[in-house]
Amino acid sequence: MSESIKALTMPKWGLSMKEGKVASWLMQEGTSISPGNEVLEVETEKISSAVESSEGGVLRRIVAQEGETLPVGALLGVIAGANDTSEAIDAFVAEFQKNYVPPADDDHDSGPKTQVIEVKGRAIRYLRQGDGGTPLILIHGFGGDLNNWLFNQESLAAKRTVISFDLPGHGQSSKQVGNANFGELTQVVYDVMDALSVPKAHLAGHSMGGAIAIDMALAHPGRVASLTLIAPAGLGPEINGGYIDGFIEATGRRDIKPHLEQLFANAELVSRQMINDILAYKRLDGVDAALRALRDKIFPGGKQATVLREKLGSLSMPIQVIWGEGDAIVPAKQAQGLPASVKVHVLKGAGHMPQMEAAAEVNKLIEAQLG
Amino acid sequence: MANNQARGAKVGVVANPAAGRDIRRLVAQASVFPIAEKRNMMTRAFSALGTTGVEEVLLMPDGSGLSDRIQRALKLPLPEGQTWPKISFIDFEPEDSPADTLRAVKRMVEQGVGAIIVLGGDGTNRLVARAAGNVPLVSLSTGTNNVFPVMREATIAGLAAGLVATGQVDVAEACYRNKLLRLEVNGTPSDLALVDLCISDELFVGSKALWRAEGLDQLFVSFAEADAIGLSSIAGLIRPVSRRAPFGLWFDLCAPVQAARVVTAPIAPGIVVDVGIEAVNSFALGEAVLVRLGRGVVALDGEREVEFSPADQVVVRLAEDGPLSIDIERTMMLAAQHGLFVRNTPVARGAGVRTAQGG
Amino acid sequence: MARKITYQQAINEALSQEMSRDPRVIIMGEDVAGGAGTDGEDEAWGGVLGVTKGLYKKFGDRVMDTPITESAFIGAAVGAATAGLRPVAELMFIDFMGVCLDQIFNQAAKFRYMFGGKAETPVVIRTMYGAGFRAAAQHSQCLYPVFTHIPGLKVVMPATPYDAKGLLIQAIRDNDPVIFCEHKVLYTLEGDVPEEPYTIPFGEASVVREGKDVTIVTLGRMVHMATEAADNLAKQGIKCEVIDLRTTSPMDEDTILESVENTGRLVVVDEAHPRCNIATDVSALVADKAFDSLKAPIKMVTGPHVPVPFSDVLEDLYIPNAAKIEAAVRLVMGKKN
Amino acid sequence: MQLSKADLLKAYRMMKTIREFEERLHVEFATGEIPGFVHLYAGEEASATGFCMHLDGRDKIASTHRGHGHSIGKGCDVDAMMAEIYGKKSGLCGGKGGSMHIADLDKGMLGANGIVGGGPPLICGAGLAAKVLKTGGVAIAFVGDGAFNQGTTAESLNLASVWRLPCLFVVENNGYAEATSSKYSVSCDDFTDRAAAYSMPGIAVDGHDFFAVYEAAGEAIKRARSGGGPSLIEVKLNRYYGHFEGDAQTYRGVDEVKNIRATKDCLVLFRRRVEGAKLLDASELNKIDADVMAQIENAVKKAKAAPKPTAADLMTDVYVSY
Repeated sequence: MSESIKALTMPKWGLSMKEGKVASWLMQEGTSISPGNEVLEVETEKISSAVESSEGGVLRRIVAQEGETLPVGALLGVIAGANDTSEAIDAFVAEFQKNYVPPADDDHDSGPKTQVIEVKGRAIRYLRQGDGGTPLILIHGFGGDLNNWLFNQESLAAKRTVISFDLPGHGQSSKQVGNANFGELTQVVYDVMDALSVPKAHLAGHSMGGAIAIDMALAHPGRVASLTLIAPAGLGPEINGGYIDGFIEATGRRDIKPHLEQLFANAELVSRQMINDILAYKRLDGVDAALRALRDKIFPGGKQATVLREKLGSLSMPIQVIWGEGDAIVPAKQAQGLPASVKVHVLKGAGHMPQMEAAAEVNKLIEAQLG
Repeated sequence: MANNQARGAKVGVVANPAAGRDIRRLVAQASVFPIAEKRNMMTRAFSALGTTGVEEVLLMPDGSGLSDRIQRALKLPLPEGQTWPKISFIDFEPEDSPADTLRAVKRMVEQGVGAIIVLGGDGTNRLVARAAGNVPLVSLSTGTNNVFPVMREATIAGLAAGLVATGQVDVAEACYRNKLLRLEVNGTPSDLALVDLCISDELFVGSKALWRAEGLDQLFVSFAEADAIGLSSIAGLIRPVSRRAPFGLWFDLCAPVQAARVVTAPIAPGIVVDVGIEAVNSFALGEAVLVRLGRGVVALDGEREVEFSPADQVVVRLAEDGPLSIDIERTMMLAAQHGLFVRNTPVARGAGVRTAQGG
Repeated sequence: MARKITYQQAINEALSQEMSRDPRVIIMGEDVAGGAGTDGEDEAWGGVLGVTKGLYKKFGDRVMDTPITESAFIGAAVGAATAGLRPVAELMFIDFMGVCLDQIFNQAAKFRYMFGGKAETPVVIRTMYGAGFRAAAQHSQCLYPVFTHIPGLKVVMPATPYDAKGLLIQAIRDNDPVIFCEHKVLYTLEGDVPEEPYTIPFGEASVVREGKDVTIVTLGRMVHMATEAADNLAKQGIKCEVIDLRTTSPMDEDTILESVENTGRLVVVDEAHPRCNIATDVSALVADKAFDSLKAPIKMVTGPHVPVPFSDVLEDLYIPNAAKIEAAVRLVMGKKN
Repeated sequence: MQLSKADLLKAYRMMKTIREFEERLHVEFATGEIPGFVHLYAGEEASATGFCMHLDGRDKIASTHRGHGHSIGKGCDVDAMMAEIYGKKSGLCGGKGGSMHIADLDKGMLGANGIVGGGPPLICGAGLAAKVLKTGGVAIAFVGDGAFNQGTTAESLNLASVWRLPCLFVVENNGYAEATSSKYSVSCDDFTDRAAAYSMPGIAVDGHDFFAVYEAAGEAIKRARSGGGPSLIEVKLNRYYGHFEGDAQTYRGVDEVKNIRATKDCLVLFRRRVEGAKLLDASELNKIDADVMAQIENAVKKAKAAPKPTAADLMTDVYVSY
């Protein structure tokens, strides 16, 4: 069997994904593909996204038809050399299907699992994937959790250890937020690094997590190898206070949906499952108080209380800023006028969640910075 | 048993449905005497009375269900082998108050009953005594503080009452006369007690029973038994006096802390307390003692009955003209001596003993 | 941390967490401790099916075995709720409502209105319902429509472990009387449940599955039957939207109407007897408020108008199942204009 | 038993207020202005007063359809009660309850009750709450001779005894369950016989005599407060009016009520006792009479003038939140 024949399979985005639906093929059979090209769109309960090819070659065979729902790992298409015979490809498909076993319904024993560590009296949930290199730590934003990185972590973990975790008051970590300011949250990053024996890490922070990453780099520059700031807070006073308040006050599906739609350039990405997950989070004891405390300290009166913009220039590690052009939460114009040492990437067609809406591009930019 | 003297003999039965229902069940776990048992006692007595040849039993009506039970029992066939006298209710509308008892006993006396069976406690007997005159009583205990009535099987009590009522046993031989404590307020006879009369500084009659040692001021007893329950036990444990002794006792009481002598006495069921004794006095028949307290209540046989104020002059007198009581033991002894329950039969006289084959 | 536990464990955990949080929360019922006053106290039953197991050991006297005296202890729970406690009373089987209904519908339900809005009666009555245990006519009924009928009561019907925990915590914190109905067949069902306490508001239906062709409104155990039917139908190209009402009072009318406006077709699945049940109620709602959206007549899939039978063959016939639901869906699809 | 002068005045005022409230309702009901039906407590005042005099804010009571006396005893506002009976918005329950559902939970009055036997289970719960929360409170279920035969009462006696609750079960036996005699309908020979079956003390007390009720109530309440458990008290009394207003009472003797009023009236007996013993002057009692008359007159006037609820009130007060 030719080594040039490769399978394109249903990806696993996040821990809970079991299956995906083929929404549309972005390329036709016979198209030449480079690694990283987006080949098709897949919808999951949580979100839709493009599937990138990690291989180069020709899209020789489309196996999964549009509208079909398939389990993780199922064969979607075949990428091969232009010279591989149709028979060889037929044989490859037959062989794949013969050996393919869909993941068991109860997949608790397989794949990466989140873990919990106790950090100064708080339980912190984290997910460690990959191995080696200087680790990359992913810091989510206000109201988010480690699942915000579901399109990024696995891909980035191919070359290094990648750790995502839930900030206090978020996800499945303890809901006590203490002083609820950057000092408190930065200390948590520091403590998590200690607890996981990470002396130095690349930090990627989204939104409020971006500001935490900057604060960490300012406080402990020796432990930060680089910064990737995605739609970060901390670079200007403006923020969409209506979104913050709406997110906190909303109690049901109907009232939270319009707020969540502001996160994305494409509002249709807000699926029912995403709404349900956020509501389930918000309904945990302690979350409401935590969110309000953070809002009152970090975003009081619909403004950002702390602007670290001027201090970026003092940092010596590589810094890049990635912003969605259509960000309705933290305006992309805050990306302008930053010190020359800071690389700025404003992505078209993305809103406040570029790591989800433009995952391939964001992953590429992070890879590039981390080298 | 055969008798020819029973023609027209009547016996009264007074059963107090309220006896054994007072507050002492709440404060001292006093015994509960179910009405069903009172009814059963009555019917056992009826059977015994029938045996002795009593022709009619007069009953007190009541509004608490006891007479209803009897009425219902009368509609049923009698237990095999029993012959009851005619059972009549004295005809008046009961008020469900002590007045019912007085009224019923008065009517029984008027109708010539030869004996009255009383089912109740000291309180019930006290009421009966007020109206019974010279009609002898058989007093069976169903109350709370029972000193005057006795615990006896109702069948035997019925036999004794029947023997006296029908004249088969002589009243003079079978009975004894009780002493009595008479209460006079402002020179007028007010009420009486059979066993004990106690003065307390409580202001109100309230729920009647007197079970608190606090505030007891004076105690008068017509007799005092060492094994009695109730206020008379205070006297009985210091100086017992028999029912038939020609004197009684009276005491000045005080708080135990102020007393030179303290007696621990069962003043109510389940309540054994210290009572301070200030003075013990012999109480002669006919003697009158002026109550020393200005405002308080008088408890007759353990029940608060009379409130008095400083304007009232309260006097207690020991009298010898109390009710007649039938001495059950003596009555039955006399019946045995006279062979009243034994007769010879024709079979025994001549025909010989039946053989097994003949049976 | 979310992890998989059973429906029964989820209920137990909700009770335990709320009792830890609030000393006013007490539990009472027949054998909820189960073994109080015996030598085996520590290994107490914890309810006839073990739902409250371990709580007696943990909370002692706050888990109170009652005599078999539904009128008195359900009433006592109601009275205690007016006097400062937050009792969770267990009415072992919903079928036993007959011996304590007065205390629920004439007392608890009406206090607030009768007393001019001044009474709060934060009592929860947990009760087991439903067929499937071969428990016959007096231990298998779905009588929640009776409670749903009564103003002043809230009626909760969790279908999953996640909902069971969140809705029970909500019920305990709620200041109105709540009838919390647990399907006995679901006790062993596993599902993801966060370890932390959390709530689910009443009157919010859960859209278990999205679809554009037919709306299936259902509740309780039937949610799983309907989902199974929807899975099968999806393979035939029929996309069902499955709505789990979660609470029948209050009822999430908006979600039902929104869905029917999208699909134009309605199948209502209710395990209860067909007269005056939740299926008729939902059907009437849609007929009243969304008639113009309907492309086909409404179909109801319910238990029949007979008592729940004992023999397995008969009971299986009695209970609505996926096949009956699929048939109903195909029927409404066949009437497509 | 000792009662201060203030206690005696308070007791008399309470009994008199109940009496005047009921007598006035009897008159006003006949005019047709009062909707629905009312069950009057006149004649039974010594019972409610004898118990309620011992109660404070920790304590709870549950009443019956004949609940005005208990409500006044437990401190419900008389004006608001009267307005409620007239179906007015200013009523104690906003005009949504009426005579049979007067309640004031803030005062520990868990409600008159339209269901015969509705109260005892609730009182078990109120007693349980007092026990669990260690408030030292007691809970009293007032029931009539009719409710005494309800399963709820029997079950509650058992539960209260099993759990040793600080509860009292007060059976106000006025001889009639509606029109049926308790002699017919109560199978045991004596009400208190049932107490023994539930391992609690049962006593009977003369409900015409405030002092008798007061003392028995005090002992039972003291026992309950100190952890001694429940008790059953039969209060033998009479009602002056029918089961409800308009009841011709054909089932009662010709002069039955007349005789009772003449010989056993609890207010008359009270006055005779305290005046006779020179504990209170007639003038002091007469003043209370006059005060109460004015108070009730004022309550009726205000109730009649008060506005009715509006359409907006129909849908409110069903749930705390829905």
